[in-house]
Amino acid sequence: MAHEIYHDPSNVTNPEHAEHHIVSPLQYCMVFGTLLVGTAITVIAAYIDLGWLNPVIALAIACIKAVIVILFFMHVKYQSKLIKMTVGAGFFTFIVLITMTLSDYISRAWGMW
Amino acid sequence: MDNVIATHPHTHETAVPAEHEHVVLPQHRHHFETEEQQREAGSFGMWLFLLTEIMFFGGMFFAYLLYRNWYYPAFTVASNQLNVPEGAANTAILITSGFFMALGVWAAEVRKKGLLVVMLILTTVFGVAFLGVKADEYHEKYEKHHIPGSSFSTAMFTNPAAYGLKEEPLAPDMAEHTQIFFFLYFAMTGMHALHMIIGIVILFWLTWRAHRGEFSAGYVAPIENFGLYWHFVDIVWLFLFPLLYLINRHPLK
Amino acid sequence: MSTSVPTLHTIVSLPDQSTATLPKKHYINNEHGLLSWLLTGDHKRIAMLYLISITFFFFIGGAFAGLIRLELLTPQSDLVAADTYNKFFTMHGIIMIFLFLVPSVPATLGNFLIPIMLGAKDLAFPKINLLSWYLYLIGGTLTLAALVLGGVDTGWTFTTPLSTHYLNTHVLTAATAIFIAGFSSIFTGLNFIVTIHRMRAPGMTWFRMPLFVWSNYAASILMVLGTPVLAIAIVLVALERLIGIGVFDPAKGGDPLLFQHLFWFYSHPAVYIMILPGMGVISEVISTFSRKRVFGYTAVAFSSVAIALFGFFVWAHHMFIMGVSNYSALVFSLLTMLVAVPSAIKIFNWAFTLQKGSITFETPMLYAFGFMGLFTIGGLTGVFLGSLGMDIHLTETYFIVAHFHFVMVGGMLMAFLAGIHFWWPKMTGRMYPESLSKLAAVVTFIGFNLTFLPQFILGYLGMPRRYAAYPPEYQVLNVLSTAGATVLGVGYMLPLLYLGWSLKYGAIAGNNPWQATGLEWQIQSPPLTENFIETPIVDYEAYDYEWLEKKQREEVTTVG
Amino acid sequence: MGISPVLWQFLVKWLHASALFPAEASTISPYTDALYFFLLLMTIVGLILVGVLIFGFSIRYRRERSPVATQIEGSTLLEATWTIIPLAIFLVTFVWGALLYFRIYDPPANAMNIYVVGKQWMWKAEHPGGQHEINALHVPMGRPVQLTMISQDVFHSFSIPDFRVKREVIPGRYTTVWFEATTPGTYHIFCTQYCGTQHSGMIGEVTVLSPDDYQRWIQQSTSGMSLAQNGERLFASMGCNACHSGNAAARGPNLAGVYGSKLTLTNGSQVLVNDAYLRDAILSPSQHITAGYAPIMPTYQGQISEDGLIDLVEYIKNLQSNFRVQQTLMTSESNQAAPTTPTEGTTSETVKP
Repeated sequence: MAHEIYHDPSNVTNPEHAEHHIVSPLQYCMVFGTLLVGTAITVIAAYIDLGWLNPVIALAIACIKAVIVILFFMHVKYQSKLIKMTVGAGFFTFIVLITMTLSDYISRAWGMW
Repeated sequence: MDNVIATHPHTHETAVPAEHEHVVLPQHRHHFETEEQQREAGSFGMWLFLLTEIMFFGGMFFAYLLYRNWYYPAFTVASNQLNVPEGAANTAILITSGFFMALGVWAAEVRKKGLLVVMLILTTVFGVAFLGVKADEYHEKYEKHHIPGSSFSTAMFTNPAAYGLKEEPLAPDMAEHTQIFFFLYFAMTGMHALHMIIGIVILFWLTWRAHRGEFSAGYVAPIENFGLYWHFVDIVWLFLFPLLYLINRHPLK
Repeated sequence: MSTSVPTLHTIVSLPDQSTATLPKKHYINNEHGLLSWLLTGDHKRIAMLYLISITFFFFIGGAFAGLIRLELLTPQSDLVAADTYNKFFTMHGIIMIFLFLVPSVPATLGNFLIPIMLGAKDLAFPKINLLSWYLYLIGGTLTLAALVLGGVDTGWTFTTPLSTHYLNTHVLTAATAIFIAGFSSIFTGLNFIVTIHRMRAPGMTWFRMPLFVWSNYAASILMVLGTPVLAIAIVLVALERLIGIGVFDPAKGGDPLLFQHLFWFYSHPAVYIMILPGMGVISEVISTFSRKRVFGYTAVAFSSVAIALFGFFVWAHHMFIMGVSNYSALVFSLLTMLVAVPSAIKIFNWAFTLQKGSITFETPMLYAFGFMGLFTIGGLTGVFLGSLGMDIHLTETYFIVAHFHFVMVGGMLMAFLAGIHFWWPKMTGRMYPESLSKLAAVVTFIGFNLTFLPQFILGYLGMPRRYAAYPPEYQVLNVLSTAGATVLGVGYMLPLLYLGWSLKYGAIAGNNPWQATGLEWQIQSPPLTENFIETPIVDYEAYDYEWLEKKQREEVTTVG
Repeated sequence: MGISPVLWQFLVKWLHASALFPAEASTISPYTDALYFFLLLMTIVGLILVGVLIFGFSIRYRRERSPVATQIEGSTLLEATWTIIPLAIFLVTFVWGALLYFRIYDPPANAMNIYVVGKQWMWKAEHPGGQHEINALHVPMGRPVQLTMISQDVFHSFSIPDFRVKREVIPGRYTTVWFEATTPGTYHIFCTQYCGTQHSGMIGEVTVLSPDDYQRWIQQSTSGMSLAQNGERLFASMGCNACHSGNAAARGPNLAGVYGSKLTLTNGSQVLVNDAYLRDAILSPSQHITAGYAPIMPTYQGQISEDGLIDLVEYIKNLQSNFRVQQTLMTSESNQAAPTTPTEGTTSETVKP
């Protein structure tokens, strides 16, 4: 019997495990400020006619805000690789749904079929 | 029998904060080896649940993307009927609510019971405020006959001048498609609001438990996991707001 | 421990029946009373609850299959009217897919075994596990309610705009049932993934996990990521029906194909949810009865994950003739060809596991052989349907019916029965009657082929599926198929009877009747409530029969 | 021996009447069957291979002969073999299947067109000459026939197994399928997409006639009005000619000769005018405004049946000059609802009344 193995390394340590990190209130305040500023910018930008850039900017700001929330409010920055991959997998599948379905709708216009 | 089994010493090899040592929490479920394992399992489970939420909203986001491309003129004018100031205010309110939730998680982690309760109450208050503004917006849609169904009216889009709008009138067939926009608006914001309502109910329960001091002795998993849920609901709104309210204000010609 | 010397043609080694008893304390007699079952958190008890409810729904679904086959005995719709027939096949589909196939192996065998195989005391979230059984029950009850109230006739695919605007049956009830049953499956998958990541015993590395765990892991990923898309599609159908929102209604500018996309985004991966856990069972059974490590363990493990990944990229092959763009059809057809490869890898790896083994032919092995043959046919006929030009002629005919029954019934149900027989001694502590069960396996195999092989020919002839009446020249093959279904019915009734009998009269099985290597076989049968007396430490690879022999030798010398 | 002669005769007749393989009655059939036999061969070889492995190993390595197993980890070479060979076969199947797909769904340019409307639960075929058939279709042998199909309610699927063709019939959108029948006779038409209660009753027969018989049939079964003539009436009675008069100052674009041309729309995109475009332009005109025209056309969604739309499409398809448009405009202005007996051929499809 191998008594020397007490813990499966992959079970209790990396890459599925991360130290419990406490994010400081100061950091939360900074994130909060950034999010409010982002909201203000996105609203202002919407009232300026930038042509095709309007939706791009609006969605880019939304993405940045979402990433900030995920990283700090949801602590993913301090989480294990496993959690990071899980988050990634979710968005990956979402993109598969969008792009693969869209491939049908876009290419329907290419031919008369 | 059972000679695969060997004693497994419960050593905490990982650096657990000092005050966690030697305290077996009453909430520790004994099928977990360590509290650390329990906590990580809980948050991993929560994340997996959020993945299902991404895919759930994903179906509606795709429908929005598709029909916006198909019926672009209808979507732009219909979108301009949404109340941007209220939407922007709601975004700020929701971010504030999320901010207090994050502080609540911190308060639980550093074991400040009173602060935690206050933060949870603030989170709830702002969540309810969001729903209040949302209700006002829904009411506005009701008055404008923009709720899909039998009372839906395209008059505002076929004859904008009569309503004091500067937009070009839509052809009747295109104006009919504004109904799809409003349906998606109600489906997406409604589904979001439903998540908020569920969240607020859970918040009441958590506040009560926090008040009893359940989360002030190192057991913070419910607060953390609920925080994940609440922030996820925020994120959905962060996308709904620009998609529904903002990106259609300057239609391409 | 095991006293009887095993003969050469079997590896079964049971304790001396004159002295053997069941263990004094185990998960079944740990607590008493109905409430101790209904409020249990024990994964093994929940597995048994699932087993009972799934069997119940299987036989209801099977009864509908019987009625369908009976109606098709004659070309006219004379046994039942067309609308009743439509309700029959809809009920058969909904029950078999959402209430039997999707939860079958994961919720019963997976629930029972995954924590034990990992060396854990329970699943990560026992309460959520119980919740998912209740959700399953609510979904099942609503399905039965839809049935009792007058039935539903959309077909299990809920094709819009038929389901939204043209049918006057209990579509909403059935849709709610599927929505709720879907969440049951999400929670099961979520529980498995967390358990597999977080609850492994010391030494249980990823590549020491039994392949059964790998395949359930892959299926769980599909459950978690796919099912919510079905949920939203169903919600939109319900809203369309209730308030006529027009998202799927071409008259209002909606696109009925959008529903197809959302529906198949789940329902194609769903077939992998159904088959993958069965593949896991086959890996365990083949290895145990040939006394050999599974040939190319890593390839088999990764092919499960590959199927789960590719499974998300091929859904539109259900829509080749439904009006997707031709370019899209090309891409989806190509990807479909790729997803067929991991299944081929598995079949050959299992076949070569037999090479240089020491093979015996107990019941689970017979079912596993049946699985391999039938799944080969089912898989290869899938290539017919993935091939664009061939699909035009074959889709929506009995060919496709035969194809998915070969995969789902010939594959999954065979695997389910293999698994039930294989782990029956572990779950109940008693053996089933061997010769009777071998007979059942053979009867099932013969009945199955007689039922579904004629349907391939019918399909190529062009007989459409979901027809209550058909042109008379198709009758001979339909009669054959119905005759086969009768045999098949006997094949499914037999296990119900003798497994029930064995609960009281079966031989005492002992810890490890098959001399298998999995952690679950190293503990008592039936297991204790928390599975292990002390947390096991795993220091051997999966399917290490030499380790097992060494261990048994040591045991003998210690006892001696 | 014990079997009664009557029963025996019945059995023989019954088995004799049963089908095992569908007739090859179109030019596509041999191509489909070739791929089918290739795939069948693949399946049988695969099954035999797996069977031989299982039975061979089971006999050779059964416990009686091989009491102790030899542990083998795996073999990268072998595993690569059974990854690459199936992959290669599947890719061949993909290419072959794709070629067949385009052969089946790409109609030849000279195909004659017949419209098919699917509705719960019948097939309605409309020949350009005005012949209408319910659950039946008469086609000539040796001539490519294209079906332009649409559903009036739910998804249907038009299938002729003996021709190996099938295509979903979709509400709100034209789909096409084509075939060239090779053998006279009658063959089944099935609806293969589940479409409600009488789904299994939505069957019909396609009759393949020799060219002479077909001509005879065409002449005997006309209703007197071609689709285009029906369309012309509809065009006038819906008031389409008020705007689409072909005058230089008309509010709507000139429709003569528009079919098959490339139009530039107000949003700058170029479109090919085909059946689908014409139908969409009638139902949702605002998305199909020809460049230079104001979006004033009302929608006809819900006001014209699919049959009526087919008439209009067929009318515009065959509209070569605006002479009769203006004629009917004048007659309708003089309070006559529809034109009287059609005069000499401005519509290309003329049928003897």
